[in-house]
Amino acid sequence: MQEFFSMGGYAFYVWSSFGFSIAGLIYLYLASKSSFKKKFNEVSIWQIRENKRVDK
Amino acid sequence: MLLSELKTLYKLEWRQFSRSQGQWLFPVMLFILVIVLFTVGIDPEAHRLQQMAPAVIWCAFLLSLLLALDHMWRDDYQNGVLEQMLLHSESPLQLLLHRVVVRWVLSIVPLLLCLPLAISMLQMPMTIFMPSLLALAAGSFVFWSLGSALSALTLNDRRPALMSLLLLPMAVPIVIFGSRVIKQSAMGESVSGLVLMLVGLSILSLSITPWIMFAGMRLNLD
Amino acid sequence: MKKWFHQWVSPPHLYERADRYAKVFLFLAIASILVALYGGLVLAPADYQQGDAFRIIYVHVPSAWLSMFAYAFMAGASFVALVWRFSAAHAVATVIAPIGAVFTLLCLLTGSLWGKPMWGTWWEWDARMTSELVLLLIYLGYIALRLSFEEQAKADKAAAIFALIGVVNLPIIHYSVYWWNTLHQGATVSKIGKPSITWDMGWPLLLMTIGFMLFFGAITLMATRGELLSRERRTKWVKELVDINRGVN
Amino acid sequence: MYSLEAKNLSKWRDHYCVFTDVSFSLNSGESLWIRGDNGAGKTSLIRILAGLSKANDGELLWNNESFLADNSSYQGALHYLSHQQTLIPHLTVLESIQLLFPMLGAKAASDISLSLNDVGLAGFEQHKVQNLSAGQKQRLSLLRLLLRNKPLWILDEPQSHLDREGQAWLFDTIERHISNKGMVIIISHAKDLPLTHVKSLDL
Repeated sequence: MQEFFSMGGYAFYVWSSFGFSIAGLIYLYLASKSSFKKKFNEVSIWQIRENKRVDK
Repeated sequence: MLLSELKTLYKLEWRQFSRSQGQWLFPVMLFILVIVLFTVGIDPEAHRLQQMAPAVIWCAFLLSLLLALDHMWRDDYQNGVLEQMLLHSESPLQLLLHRVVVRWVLSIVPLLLCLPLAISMLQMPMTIFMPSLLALAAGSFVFWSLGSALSALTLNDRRPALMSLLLLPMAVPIVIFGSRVIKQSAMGESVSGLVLMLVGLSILSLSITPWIMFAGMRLNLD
Repeated sequence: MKKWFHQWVSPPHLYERADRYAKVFLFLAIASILVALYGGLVLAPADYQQGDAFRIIYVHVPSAWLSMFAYAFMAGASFVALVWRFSAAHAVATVIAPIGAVFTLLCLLTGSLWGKPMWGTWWEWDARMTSELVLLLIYLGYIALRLSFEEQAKADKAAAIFALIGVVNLPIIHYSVYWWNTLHQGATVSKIGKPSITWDMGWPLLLMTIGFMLFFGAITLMATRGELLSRERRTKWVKELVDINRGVN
Repeated sequence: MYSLEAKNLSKWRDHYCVFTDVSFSLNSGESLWIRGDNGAGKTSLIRILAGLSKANDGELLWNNESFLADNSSYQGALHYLSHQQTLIPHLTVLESIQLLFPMLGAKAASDISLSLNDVGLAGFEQHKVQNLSAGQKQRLSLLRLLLRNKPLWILDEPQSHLDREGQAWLFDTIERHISNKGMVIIISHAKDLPLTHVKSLDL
């Protein structure tokens, strides 16, 4: 186990590479998800406003 | 009809060039200044200067052209001349292309005249003059035509930096081939292949950029 | 064929399907990435030259591949959007740009982390790294160009044209950088020989790449849905959809 | 005889509607006065008519034939003056007429002093455009209208910056053009246009 984590002395480079990559993927996932939600809210607010404008 | 239109264009460009209150000197001044700044940044010993010279000449040259490219369409776009020209021209594509070529000639000739000065400032042998002249002419045309296309695309943006940021990454091949020409000709090697490569790139850019220019203008004038 | 394509890329259809496909892609992507992680970090033997540092390849190469694949996909979408005027394709190109930029950044980061132990420096002017850096700058330029327009329709067209200029330029940049690199390569001593990849080292790489691509597909679809809603906000299907989800009816 | 007809033109900018359902028809010897508040889309409409922009919906007929934005027979028949003055500041008045205007679709003037006299700029031949007053610049750019005879004039606020005398000259010129079987489309904020045969279109 100890040997696995030390990565033959390259632990810092290997683990930070994998760490950055996984973090990057998670960031992309969250960003896409939140952008969808943001856009959805934006459109529904826009639509409420638009309906009011048309009713007037 | 088109011929007389082009003749008028040439006359108009020449008149504007001679009336620009010395504006054509700005790129030349920038060219010299960049070389001076590079040199004072290191210890100016002959071998070090010679090592840097190809890159310094090319970077200074392209940066100076950026200064001139900024005025390619913007002034005429803002005072409404550009849309009228497109509206009334027999062949807008050709007109735009001719204007690009005319302005290119008017901008690089003063810079090329300074080339001997730059070569001697960087303590390079004068034998590199001819090959580097050819390479700078061909390479700068690629840069210039792509730059004109990109500035037509970014006309609506008031910040002049955007076009430079889009254009400069595309200059990587030009600088690679072009500075290689200077380096190899200083060592007395043959550079015709490299110069031909740059000429090839300029023909490629000539065939693509007019369409981009035209599309960019239509889009920004809408 | 064309009719089928037209129907498939019609925004409401794409919106509806995108949700389902995104979930499937995401599931498959996570599964294959996890298996590939196990394969790459545990099962694969250490390289005889580079030791365990070579394992960085399992994240470096897939992100490099994705950075280019994403650009090609974005340019393809831009081309389709310009020529056949598919508004949905513009939406796809819009959302890909930042995703591609993140993959490019990951590729540069992991490449740098790999370069430090192997070359002894964080940044080596290696041909691939250099052209990857130029690619990042082009992605950023694309995004900046898009942001400089107030009007979406104009931004779409200008950005699509720029993406296509990039398609012509990137191979030229790539090959010129390679050529430049081989000329001065003699000076650098690199510990990397050509790593001959054996099957037990290779399959996690392949699986990881597939996983990254599936993941790319999933998040692109998710983001495209939002973009489609925003662009099509005046249409009936969006109005109905928003009404239903708000519970107004 | 010419005719221009617009049927249900609409212009959108993304989700924002600039105008919808604009229709009018115009024949030789008539003028159209486009009125509306700021931001009502007057300039957008006029740029569509000049062929610089495209309508999202609707149809335009020139001599009862529909045209796309780059129809050359229509383009060759119109003269569009935008609200910009379309002049290059460091040229002289004379150079503008001899070099710039031919690029912008006007013929080189046969008798320059006569035409300059017409717009009240006689004696200013060697002055640079940047040194002229706003009204003089406007007069100079209006001179383009006279240098080539085109049937359809499209004018975006032509009387801005003009003094009373200049305006009188402008409307005289327009009136003469109309009585010569020309057509004029004009955007103006004036309360009242001193023109006969004028139709108005409210946006």
